[in-house]
Amino acid sequence: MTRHEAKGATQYTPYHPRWYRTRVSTYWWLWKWYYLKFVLRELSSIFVAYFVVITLLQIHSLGRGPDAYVRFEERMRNPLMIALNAISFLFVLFHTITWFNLAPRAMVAHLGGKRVPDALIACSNYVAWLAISAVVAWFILR
Amino acid sequence: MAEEAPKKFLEPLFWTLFSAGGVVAALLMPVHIFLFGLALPLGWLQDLSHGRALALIEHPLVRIYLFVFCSLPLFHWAHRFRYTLYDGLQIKHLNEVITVFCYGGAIIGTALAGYVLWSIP
Amino acid sequence: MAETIQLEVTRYSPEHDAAPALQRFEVPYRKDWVVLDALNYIKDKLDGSLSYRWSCRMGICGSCGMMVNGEPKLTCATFLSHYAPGAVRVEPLRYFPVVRDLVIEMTDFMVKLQKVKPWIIRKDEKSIADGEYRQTPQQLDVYKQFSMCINCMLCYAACPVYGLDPLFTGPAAIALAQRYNMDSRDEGARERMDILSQHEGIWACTFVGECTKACPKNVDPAGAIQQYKLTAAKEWFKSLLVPWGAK
Amino acid sequence: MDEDRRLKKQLLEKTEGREHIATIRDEMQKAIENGAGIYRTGTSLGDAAARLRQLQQRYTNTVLDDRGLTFNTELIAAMELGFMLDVAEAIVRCALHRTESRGAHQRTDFPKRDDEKFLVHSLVHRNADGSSRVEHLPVKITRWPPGERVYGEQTQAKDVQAGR
Repeated sequence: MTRHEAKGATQYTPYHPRWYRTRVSTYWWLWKWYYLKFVLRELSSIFVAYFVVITLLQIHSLGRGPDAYVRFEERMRNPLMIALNAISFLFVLFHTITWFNLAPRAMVAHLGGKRVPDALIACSNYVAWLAISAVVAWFILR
Repeated sequence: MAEEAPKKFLEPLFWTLFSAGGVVAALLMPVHIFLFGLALPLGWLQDLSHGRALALIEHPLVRIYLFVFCSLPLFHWAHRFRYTLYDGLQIKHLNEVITVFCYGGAIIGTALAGYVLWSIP
Repeated sequence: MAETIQLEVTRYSPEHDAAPALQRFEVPYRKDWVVLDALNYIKDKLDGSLSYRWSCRMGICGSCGMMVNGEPKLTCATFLSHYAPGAVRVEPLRYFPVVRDLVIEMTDFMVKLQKVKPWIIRKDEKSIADGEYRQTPQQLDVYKQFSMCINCMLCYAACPVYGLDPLFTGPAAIALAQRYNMDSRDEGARERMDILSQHEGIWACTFVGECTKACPKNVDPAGAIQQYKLTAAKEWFKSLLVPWGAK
Repeated sequence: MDEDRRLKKQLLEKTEGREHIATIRDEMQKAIENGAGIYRTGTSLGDAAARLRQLQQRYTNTVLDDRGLTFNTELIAAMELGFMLDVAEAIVRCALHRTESRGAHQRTDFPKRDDEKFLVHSLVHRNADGSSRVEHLPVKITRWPPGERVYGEQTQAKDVQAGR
């Protein structure tokens, strides 16, 4: 019996002399495209954190004066940074899509005694996302 | 079991922060990365000058917005990264280290965000 | 001989074998045959020593769950024609210890199922003379989806979290707990909360979502778990604000 | 423990024999389906009884593929087959004895219901020599006395009769 099993769950008897257990491979998430998709979804959080760090660096350079700010902008123009940002953008987009698609399953809304269809909730999420993105962009660029 | 008690206690808090961070990241991250990570550096848009950026950040509401934008997604990262390490790499025995590293990182990041944002004159 | 199809079936005898191995069988291919029909053909005509669980043949008893070409399936509802002409690989449900051939040891699930108290709990039980607990169709709709579970354990075989952390309470047990939590006649939500809000309860779930895909009865255990996380988090904040509240 | 030893001797450890349980089970199903369906006659039931006697003989000559002690479903199937042959015999024995028609027991050679003789439970007993006999147990009538089963227009006639 492994120590991970629920207490009182498992006992051998004369008619169950032994069982065969398979160990889960470390690479279990490569078994299936869907598992890989799940792991990529979870890993998108790294890019989320990465861009928080970038944002903090930007604010920091902003506080240290125009020269520091220009140096920051210079560094952001580095092709490697651009590539990293492009990848981050794709991952974060992936996060947005999966998050909005899964949200209705976690938060069930009822209207007039009936469950609001998942597609409708997801749809309103997307509309809100586009609207908020537009407002943020307008605020920064106006 | 005694050592697991505090973990059990904080689980709902971490999950709530994770979810809130997930929502913030889903709603705001794409437009931020697109603007500051791609569009501005590639020159698709006119540069955001230092003076203009400083003027934007002067408003306390913008600072609060940026604080939320930085802090909650860090907790989102902490939670997901913790479970990815825990399940993906099967390093359960390092559970305590992982937990401290992830949530500790998010807490430090949050403190830094507060410091950086409000140290600007 | 008419058209045939190859079946690769896990064989394991704890008395003789160190580890399971696949054995090949050739069975008649018929369009209306499910994988279970093919297994029954093997047992009746080719090798009577093949062991597997089955009963109703109509997707209601939940005993014939196995891995078919790597996916958890009810073999009574999985047609050979879906895989023909290729070989069909039949293995015991993943993540469970194998007792023999295609038979898995399910006590772990049974213990967990019982732990979440999947029955109606009342503070004061009515006497039979007082009549039944009534429910409107709307109240039934709230939990009906979760009550369709047949305990076939396909969701456990689909859940990598259960595979990696066998202490995890798992999809079906949590969905069934939620089925009773949402039942208007039930008053046991608080009792179940103590079990479900542990780390090995709902919090271990990372919303992979495969349990819901594997479910032959459209129960959506993944949704049930996330909904329960929200409830548990709300309760947690409530108990912070009102620490002297009911317990 | 005696039962344990009997099973081992009769099934698990027996190596001679050539009948497979699946074959006998299939033939039993056919015999019952053909001879003792809802519509049955003395002849069809007699044929089924004869077939069953043969199958019971052949059952003693079965051999198992599976000699394992762990989750041996073939052993269980073999035991079940023995019981099913007994039950099949009881069904046919009672149906032969009951020379009337009632419910799902439709003797086309005796289409009428006979409450005089057969408003009884049939009990099958095993005799010491291995044969079987049928005995009767009177039916205790409670809330719903048995009535003739009629359909269509006859139903209304019956209702009028009963004053409904």
